[in-house]
Amino acid sequence: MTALDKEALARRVASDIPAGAYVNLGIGQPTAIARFLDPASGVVLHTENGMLGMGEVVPDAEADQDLTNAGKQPVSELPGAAYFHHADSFAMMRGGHLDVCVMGAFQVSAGGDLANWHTGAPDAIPAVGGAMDLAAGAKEVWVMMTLFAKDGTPKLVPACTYPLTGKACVTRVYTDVATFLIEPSGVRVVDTFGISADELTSRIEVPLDIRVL
Amino acid sequence: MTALDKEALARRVASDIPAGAYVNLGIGQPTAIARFLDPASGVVLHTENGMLGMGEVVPDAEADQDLTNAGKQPVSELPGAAYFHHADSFAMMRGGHLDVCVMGAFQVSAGGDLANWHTGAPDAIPAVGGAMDLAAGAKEVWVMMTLFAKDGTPKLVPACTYPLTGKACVTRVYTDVATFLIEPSGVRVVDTFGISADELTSRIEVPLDIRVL
Amino acid sequence: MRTTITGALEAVGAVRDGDTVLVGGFGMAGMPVELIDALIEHGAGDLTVVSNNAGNGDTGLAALLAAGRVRKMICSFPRQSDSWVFDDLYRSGKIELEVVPQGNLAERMRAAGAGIGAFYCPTGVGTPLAEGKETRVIDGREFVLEYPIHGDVALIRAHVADRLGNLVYRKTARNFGPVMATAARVTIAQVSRVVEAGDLDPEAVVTPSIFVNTLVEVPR
Amino acid sequence: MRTTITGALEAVGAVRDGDTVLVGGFGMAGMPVELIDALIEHGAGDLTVVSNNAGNGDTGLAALLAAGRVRKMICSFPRQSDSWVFDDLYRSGKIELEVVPQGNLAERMRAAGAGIGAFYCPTGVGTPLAEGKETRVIDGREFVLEYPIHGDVALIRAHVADRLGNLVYRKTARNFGPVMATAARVTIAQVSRVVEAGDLDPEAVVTPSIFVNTLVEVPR
Repeated sequence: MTALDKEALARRVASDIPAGAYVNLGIGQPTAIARFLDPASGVVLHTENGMLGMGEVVPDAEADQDLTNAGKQPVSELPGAAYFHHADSFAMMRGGHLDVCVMGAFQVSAGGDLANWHTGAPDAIPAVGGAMDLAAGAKEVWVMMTLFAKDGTPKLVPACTYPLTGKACVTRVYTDVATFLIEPSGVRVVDTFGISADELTSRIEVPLDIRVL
Repeated sequence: MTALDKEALARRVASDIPAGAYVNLGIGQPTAIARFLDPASGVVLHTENGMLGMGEVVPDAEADQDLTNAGKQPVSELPGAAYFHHADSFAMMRGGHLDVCVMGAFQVSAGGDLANWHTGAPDAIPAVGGAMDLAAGAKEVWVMMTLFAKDGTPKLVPACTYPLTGKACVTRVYTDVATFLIEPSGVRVVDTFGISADELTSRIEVPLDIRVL
Repeated sequence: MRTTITGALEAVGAVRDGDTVLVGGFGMAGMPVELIDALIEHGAGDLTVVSNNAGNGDTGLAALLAAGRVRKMICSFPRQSDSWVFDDLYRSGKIELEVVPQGNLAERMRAAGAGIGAFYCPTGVGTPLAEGKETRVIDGREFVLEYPIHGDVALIRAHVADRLGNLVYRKTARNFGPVMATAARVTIAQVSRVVEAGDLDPEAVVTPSIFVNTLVEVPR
Repeated sequence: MRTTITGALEAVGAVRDGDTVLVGGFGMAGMPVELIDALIEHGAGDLTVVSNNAGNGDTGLAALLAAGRVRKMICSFPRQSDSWVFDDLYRSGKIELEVVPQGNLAERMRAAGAGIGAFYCPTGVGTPLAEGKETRVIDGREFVLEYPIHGDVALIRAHVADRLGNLVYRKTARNFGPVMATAARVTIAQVSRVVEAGDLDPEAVVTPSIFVNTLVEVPR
């Protein structure tokens, strides 16, 4: 078994989304999860710019400027869709009605803190979008990321060093080399891909429960 | 000139409603004002149960159970109407978007305090409906009432003895015998009907500016 | 999660003794009469009911009150010409009453559905209904702090649903339905007709399916 | 008061130097480009602009920024692949920025339109965007106190209006339009078409005419 590529990771996350769930897929990589959802599962996609029943990203040739996802890509509309304005859309998120949201992350802490909006670099222009609202509002916040940054440092950490998006909100972390559940008792490893238990525990500073492996 | 009957009083109020105004007419007597609005004036009626563009009360034979005013009487829908839910309807009221509301009253104070929801009697079942929201939210709160209660006591008073609906909210008081403006400088009499200035000032404990009479 | 379509009695099985039940309708417009009838048959009691009125005549909410199932009413306008059932219970001390300005009733449920913890509200300042409540002056104006009203179950009536649970309403029967649907753990909507997904105009959906757990079709 | 129908330049005459202007759109979807062009021609400056983004490419909001008319941006997501106009102004210290979580942006304008004085909000707790703000624990959960954002003028784009000013939108171009329309003293809506009163379905009106002061027809 080798580490998951982007497509395989998206497929891995998709396989865990419960039938009938209302789901928000964050900008960037999580958008790809939509392609791997079984249409028969009845999963309904929410986009925070005001829609339930969003379909997939469509080619530019079919683009309707008035119909985009949160990443401003053109998308399609599925039967049973509904449009609503921004206050209603975020009320839906913040009121705890979404079953799952999946976001990328710079860092996730062992306690489920999420950092994904700002690197803290002094010259970076801050931009948060709906990330804090999703972190605060969805019933389950799942993260999808590579486990290690390009310089090899782990992104699952004892405590986030980047500015937070939300406190104690992440419940699952899907990475290219392992899947983690953030539980009250600690971080549990569900599966691994191309990494040994020893390597994983040696490279991650967070205590891991790897009993199931 | 004699005191105004109910119909004449409704006509008197109607004549002061500006063209194009968005207006809420309270339950009971104010409902009758609708009949005296010139359709060409473009006045739009709001009913707090969720509609703009409400028409007049219709006979029971034409009643649609799903289309009523705030007094639960069947009404008609005018071209250009819009329906909305209760939170949106009251947001509209409380956000200061209605130009005028007209309500009945038990008492109005010289400072514009309104009492129209509860007599304070210990065995009365309290019921407030939307009165407090209208009092707090409309740009102008007008009262329409008889000036004197059945026992002859005035209902325009130095200070309300009944429980308040809203503080310092009433700007005009239309009564069967006189019309009053509640202004920062005091209460001004605009016109009278079948009552002399002397009788008015002697029967009302509120200092009145009657210069125009 | 997926919206189910079922009978009224099965649907109201979600209500437990002691629950807070949000009941739609403004008078009879939008009143989910058949769901209330099923709730009476179901038998849950010790309920707190949130509704604009406290029952009209002898049917619907009035019948639930008459059956002795309601411990407390939270409403804006209990006293009506035909509210004799409630009036008798109240006068004989058999029911609690919390009177809430109509806009606060709607906004407090909206806050529950929107994840708002509390809000400063312009309505009721200086009146007996704000007595004992926290106030604050903001930009020179006085406000009262109001808290959300969460429901365990909402019983509402809409006009047409699609199979996913998207709802449209009819005229002023819309009233509290869309707000209550957001404020309850479980929302049960009685509708005149259920159509296929795609049969409703997505621009005209008032309550998106995410807020609806159960549909009960009652042709009218 | 009655909604007027006029040209874009006349409409934006309502904007004064120093005003807070709410500008609809999420990226280009729902962006009232022709109204912004008119605002540039009109010349008002020293503006605070509230919009989800801080301009894309060189048109619309980006052109207003490039013209030097904006003192401060209040938005949720300024940094984009094509936000070079804003990026340059920000890096050279020529524009102020208040970053607001997208849901707070929407809810703070909703509060302005709904007469709410302030509200306790779940978003941003424990993050740098809540630093220095009042917090409160309600039912065991921490909330941040957020205040309304009022606009002097709102510039929005809708799909079709009737002559009274009722608006319907198109797909996700709806986004901030309905909320901004409620939050400004004066709302100017650019629409593709104006129809007669009665031509829109009253059940499907999204922004009732009471919130719209001026219509500008821009066929597209």
